[in-house]
Amino acid sequence: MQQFSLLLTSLPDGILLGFVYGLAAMGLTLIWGVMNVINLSHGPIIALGMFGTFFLFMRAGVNPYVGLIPIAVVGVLLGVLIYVIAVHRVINAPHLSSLLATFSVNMIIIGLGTAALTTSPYNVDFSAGSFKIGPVTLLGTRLIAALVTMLFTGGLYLFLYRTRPGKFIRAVANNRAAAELMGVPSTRILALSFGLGTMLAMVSGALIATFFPFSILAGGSYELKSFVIGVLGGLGNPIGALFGGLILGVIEGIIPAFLETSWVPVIEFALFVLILLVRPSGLFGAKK
Amino acid sequence: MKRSVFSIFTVLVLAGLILSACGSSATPTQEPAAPVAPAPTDAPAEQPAQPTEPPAPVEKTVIIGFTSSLTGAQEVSSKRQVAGFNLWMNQVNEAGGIQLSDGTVVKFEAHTYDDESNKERVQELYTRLITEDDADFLISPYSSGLTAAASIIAEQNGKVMITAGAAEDDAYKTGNTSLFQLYTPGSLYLISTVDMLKTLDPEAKVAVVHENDKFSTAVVEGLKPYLESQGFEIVLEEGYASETTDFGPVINKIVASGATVLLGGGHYPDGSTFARQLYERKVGLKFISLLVAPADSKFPELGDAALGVATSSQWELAATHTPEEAAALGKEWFGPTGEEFAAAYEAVTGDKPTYHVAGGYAAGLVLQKAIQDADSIDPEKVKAALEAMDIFTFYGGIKFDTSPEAHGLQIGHAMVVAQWQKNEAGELVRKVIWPADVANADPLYPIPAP
Amino acid sequence: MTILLSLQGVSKRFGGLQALSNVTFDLPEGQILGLIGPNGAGKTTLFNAINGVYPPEEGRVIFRDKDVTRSKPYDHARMGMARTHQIVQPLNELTVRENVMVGACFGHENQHLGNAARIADEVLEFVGLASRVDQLAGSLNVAQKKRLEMARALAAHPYLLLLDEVLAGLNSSEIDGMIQTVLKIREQGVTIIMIEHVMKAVMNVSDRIIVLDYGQQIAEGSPEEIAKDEKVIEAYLGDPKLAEQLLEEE
Amino acid sequence: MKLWHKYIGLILPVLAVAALVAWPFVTGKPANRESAFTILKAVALASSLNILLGYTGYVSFGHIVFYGFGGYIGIYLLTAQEWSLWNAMLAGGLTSGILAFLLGKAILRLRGAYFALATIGVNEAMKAFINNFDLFGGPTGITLNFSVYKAYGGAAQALQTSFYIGAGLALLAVLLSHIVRTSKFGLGLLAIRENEDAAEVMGVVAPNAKTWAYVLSAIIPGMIGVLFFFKNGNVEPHDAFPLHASIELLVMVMLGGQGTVLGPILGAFAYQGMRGYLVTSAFFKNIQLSVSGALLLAIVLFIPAGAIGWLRHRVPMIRRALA
Repeated sequence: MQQFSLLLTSLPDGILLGFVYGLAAMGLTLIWGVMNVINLSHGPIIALGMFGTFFLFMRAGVNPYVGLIPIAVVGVLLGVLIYVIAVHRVINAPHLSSLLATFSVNMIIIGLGTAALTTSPYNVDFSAGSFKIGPVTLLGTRLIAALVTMLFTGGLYLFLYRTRPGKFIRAVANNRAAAELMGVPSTRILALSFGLGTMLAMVSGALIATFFPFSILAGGSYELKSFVIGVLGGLGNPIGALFGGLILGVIEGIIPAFLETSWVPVIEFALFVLILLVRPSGLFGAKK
Repeated sequence: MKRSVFSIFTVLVLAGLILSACGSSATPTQEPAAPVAPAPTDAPAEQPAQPTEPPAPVEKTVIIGFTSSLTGAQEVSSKRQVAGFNLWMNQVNEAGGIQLSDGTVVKFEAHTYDDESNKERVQELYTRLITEDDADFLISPYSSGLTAAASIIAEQNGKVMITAGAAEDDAYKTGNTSLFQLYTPGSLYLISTVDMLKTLDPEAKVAVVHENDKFSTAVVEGLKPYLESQGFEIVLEEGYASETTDFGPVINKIVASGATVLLGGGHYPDGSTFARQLYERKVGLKFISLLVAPADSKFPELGDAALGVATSSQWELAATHTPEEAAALGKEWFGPTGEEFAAAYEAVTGDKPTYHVAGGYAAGLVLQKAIQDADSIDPEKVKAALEAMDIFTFYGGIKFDTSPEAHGLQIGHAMVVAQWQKNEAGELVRKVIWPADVANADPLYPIPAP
Repeated sequence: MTILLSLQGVSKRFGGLQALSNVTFDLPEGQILGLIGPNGAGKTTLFNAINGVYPPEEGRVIFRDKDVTRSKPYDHARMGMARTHQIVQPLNELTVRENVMVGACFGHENQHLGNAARIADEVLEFVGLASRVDQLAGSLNVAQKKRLEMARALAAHPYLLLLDEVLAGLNSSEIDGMIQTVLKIREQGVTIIMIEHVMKAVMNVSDRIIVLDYGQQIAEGSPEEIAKDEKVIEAYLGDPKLAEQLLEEE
Repeated sequence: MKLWHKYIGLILPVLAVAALVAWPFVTGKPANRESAFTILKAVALASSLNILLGYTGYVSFGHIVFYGFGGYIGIYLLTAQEWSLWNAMLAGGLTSGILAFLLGKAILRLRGAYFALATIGVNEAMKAFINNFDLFGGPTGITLNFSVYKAYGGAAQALQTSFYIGAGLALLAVLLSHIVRTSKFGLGLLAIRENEDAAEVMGVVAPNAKTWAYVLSAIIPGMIGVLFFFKNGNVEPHDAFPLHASIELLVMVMLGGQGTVLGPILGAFAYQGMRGYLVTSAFFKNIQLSVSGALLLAIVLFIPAGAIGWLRHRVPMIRRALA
C-alpha cells in the first residue's frame, strides 16, 4: 500500500521530467540519425543552455520562457559553427574520428566555461508555483517545461514533415548519396541538422535550469541519460526519443519505490546495454 | 598542399609544447646545488656554524605545499579552505614571521597546484611539492578521498601534513604517523545534533538520507548506532548518487515513511538541491539537518528554502571559542579571537568566514604553534610538538590522538549545530542553536510550514 | 568419382523475394562448374548460401560429406572452401602479401606465418602480382584487386574454389591470362564453381554448366547442351544465333 | 641486417619505455618518478587498448572498466584476504580477463558506434553497482592500512617498488602488443579491422578472435588498477571508473597512431606530457582543458592517422620499422 502511494506520487514527477530528458535526447538522436555522428559535446551544450537561462533571467531579468527564443537561435548558430569547424571534415571518416572531434569540442567548451564561470553550482531562483492534487504535488516549472517540450516536439515534427528543408533533412538521413544526386545541398542540410540538434540540447538545458542547480560540468549526466534514452527510443528517431525520455522518467520514478535510490543508475545502464544487445534499433524500431 | 602545411604546423606546435614541457621540468637541474638532499639534513648542517658567530637574525622561508581543487566537485569548499590558509600566512608574514630563540625568523611561502578534484595526479603533485618545490610542511587537499592518496606521499617522505577538509576517520586508522586532523572526525559529526534532538523531541521519527560517498557514508555509520542508543526510531535510511539532481522520488519516500526529522545530505551541490526541493514540495518536516551545504555562505541563495535548515558546523562565528572558555577548561589559548579573525577575513574578501575558511586558517595556526613550541622547523621536532599539543583557539580545542591505532585523529574539537533563521530585518542568518551554553538563538523547531 | 559438394533443395528468400528455390546438384571432385544466368538470377546468393554467409532456409549443403548448411563462413573456409567476391573486398591498410597471408593462415591448411608468407609469394607470382607484394592493398587498381582476391583464395589451397565474376572488367588479353590461370588451378586438383558473364570463357572452361533464372535452376548440362537448350536461350542468351556464335568464337 | 629488420619494430618501443624508466634516475628527482609513473601507466593502458582499438578496429569508450574492476578485486584480496601484491595483481588481471571474456561474448556482436555506446553503459553500470556493493565498501571504497606497506619495506620503498612494477607492466603491455601485432592471431585481428565479413570468409573465426583480443586488452589494465590503487592507498568507485579516462586513452592511441606498437607509446608521452605541462604551467593553467581540446581537434581533423600513421603513409621506407 505504501508502495502504491509512493508510485502514485512519484510517477507524475518522473513523467514530467521524462519530457525534458526526451527533449535533450532528441537533439542527440537527430544528429545521429542524419549523419551517424555521436555528439560527445552534447553535455556541455546542455550546460550552455542552462547558463543561457541563468544570464538572461538572473542578470537581464528576462522571463525564462521568453528567454528560450534567443537561446534557441544561439543554439542553431552554435551548432552550425561546430559542424563547420569540427565535424564537416570527419563526416565520412571512421566513427572514432567524429567521436574524438566532438569530444575535443566538449573539452574546449568545458575549459573555457571553467575559466569564465568556475565549476561552482549555480541556481536560477525561479518558481512557477506548485499544484497539489490529492497526495500528488506538481511543480509549475516542470509542468511548463513538459508543455514546452511538447511544443518543440510538435514543431520539429512539422518542420521535418511539412517544410522543404525538413524534407531535405529526412532525405539526407535516409540516403545521403542519393539525396545529393537529387540535388539536395547536403553540406548545408547537415550543418542545419547539427544546428537543430544543438538547439534542442540548449533548450532542454535552459528548461532544466529552471528547476535544478547546475554548473558547467552538469551536462555530463544529462548526456549519459540522452544516450540511454536515444537507445530506448531508437537511435536516429527523434520522436522515439520523447517516448524514451518518458520511459526513463518513469523508471526513475518507479525504482525508488522498491529499491534504494542509489540503484537507479545500475538498472538504467544495465537496461541500456541489454536493449543495445536485444533491440539495437530501440523499443519502437523495427526488429533487426 | 594547404592541408599538409597545416598538418606540419600542428605537429610543430605539439612538438613545441612537448619540448617545452620537458624543458620546464628540466630547468631545476641546472641549479648548482644538489637538490636531492632532503630538507631535514640542511638544518643540522647549519646549526654548528651558528655558535661561532653572534646570532644575526637569519630569515628562513618555510615552504608549505598543498593542492587545491580549483575545478571539479570540491571547488567551493576547497577554495574557502585555501582562502583561510592564505589569510593566516599573510598575517604571519606581515607581522614579521615567527621568531625562534636562536634568532631565526621564519616566514612562510605557499606552493600549490590544481588537483581538479581528481585523484589521478594528486600523488604526482604532492611528490612534486615535496621534491621540486622543497615543501617543508604540507596541508591536505580538500576531501577525504584526495587526502587519503596524498597522505601516502606525506608518510613516505616523512612530511607533516595538517589535514583540514578530511573528516572521514579511516584515513587516520591506517597506521600512519604524519597526519594531523583538524576537523572533528566524520563519525562524530552528527552526535551533537542528536543530543539536541533528544531535548527537543525524543519521539521524533528520523529519516537518514545521505549522499552515497565516502564522507557522508562515514558520518551515517557513526550516526545510526548513536540514534538507536538514544532511543530514536530510524524510519528510513537511504543513499543517493552524488550527481543526483532530482530528489523527487527520495522526498516521496521520506513523506511515505512518516518521518518528522531529516538528517543527512552530503556536499554542497546535492545538499543545496535537496533543500530547495524539500521546500518546493512542502514536505513539512519539523527539522532538517544537512551536511556541509548549509554551512556555506552561498546557501541563502536558496531564499526561503534555506529557512530552518540546520547543519553540523566545525566552527561558527556566533559561537566562536574564547580565551575565557579556554581558561575555564584550563587550556592554553593561542591565536586571534574569532572576531579578529572574521574581521580580517571580511576586510580581504568582503565575505563572512565559514567553517571551511576557519579550518584553513586554523591549519596554519596549528603549524605556527607547533613551530613555536618546537622552537625549530625540524620536522621531527614539529611533529613531537603537534603530538603534545593541547590548546584552545578561536576554532576550538585542538588535540590529536597519539595512539598507534588512530594517530592524528582529532579528539579535542567539538562541533556546534547552526541553523538558518530570519533576523528582525527578515534576512537569513546562520544562528548557533547547540550546545546551549554557546547558542545565540533557540532552535527553530518545528520549522514553520512554507 | 567422389562428390565434393552436394546441394539438396536449397531455398532462400529475402522478404517477399524468392532468391533461390530448390537448387539441387552434385559437384564431383576436379570439375569446373559454370554458373550462369541473367543479372539478379541468384548466382551470388547461391555462393552466399554455399559458403554460409546467408544460410538457406530450406535444403542442405553437403561439403566433403559433412552437412555445412548452418555453418559459419569461417567454418567453410577451414574445411577447404574459398571464394572471391564480385565486389572486391581488399584489406586496404594491409600489404598485398599480408592480404594473401590471411588466406593461407586461416584456410583449411592453417599455416604458420612463415609458411604463409612463402605461399603468399608463390601465389602472388602465379597471379602476376609479385612486383606489388609490399604495396598497400588499397592502392591497387581494380584488375589488380581482382587478382588479389584470387590470390587470397588460392593461398588457402582450397578443395573448392568459388569464383565470382573474376573476369568482369578485364580486357581480352587479361581474360585470356585469367582463363589460363583458372585451368592451371584445376590442374592442381582444385574443384571450381565460377559465376561468369563472359560466355566465351564459361563455355570454354566449364565441364558442366548450371543456369539460374529467378532463383530457379532452369538447365544443367555440358556447355554444348546448354547452348542448345531452348529455355536457356529464351531466358538468358535471348537469341539462338548469338549463342551459336558464342560457341563458335573459340 | 635481417635480424635487425625483424626486431626494429620492437626495439624502438622498448627503448622508448626504457628511456622513460631511466628518466627519474638520470635526473635524480622523485617528482619525475611520479610523472614517469603516470606516463608508464598510460603507456600500459593505451597499448592494451590498442589491441582492441588499433588491431581489431573496435572502439571501446569504457575500457577503464577493466582497470577499475581488476583494481577493486585486487585491493579487496589485498586487504580483506591479506593476499600479497603479486597475487592480488594476478587475480586482478585474471578477473578482468574473465569479465572481458563474458562481456565480449555478448557485446562484441555490436559494431561501430553501437559497440562504443555499449561499453559506456557497461562502465557506468559497473560503477553504479560497485557503489552499492557492500563487500567492496560501497561508496566509501576500500582504504589500505599502512601496515600493508611494511611487507614491502615501508611506504617509501613500496612506492619505489610500485614504480618498478609499473615499468614492468608497461614493458609487458608493449611486448604483448608487439607479439600480437606480429602473430598469426594479430593478422586475423587486422583482417577483422579492415573487413570483418571478408575476414570470416577467409576463415578468421571473428567471434573468437575478437573475444580473445578483448581479453588480452583487459588483463594488463586489471593489473595496473591493482597497482595504482595499492600505490594510492585507497579506491573509491568514482576513481575506479572515470569515463573521461577511457576517452583520454582513446586520444592517446589516436595521437600516436592506432594499430602500431609505437603509436600508443608516443601518444601516451605526448598527451600526458602535455597535460602535465599545462596543468602546472602558470600561463595555461586556467584554460588548459581548452588548449588540449583545440590541439586534439587539430590532430583529428588534419592528421587523423596519428603521428606514426602519418609517417607510415608518407615514408614507405620506415613502414616495417614502425609496424
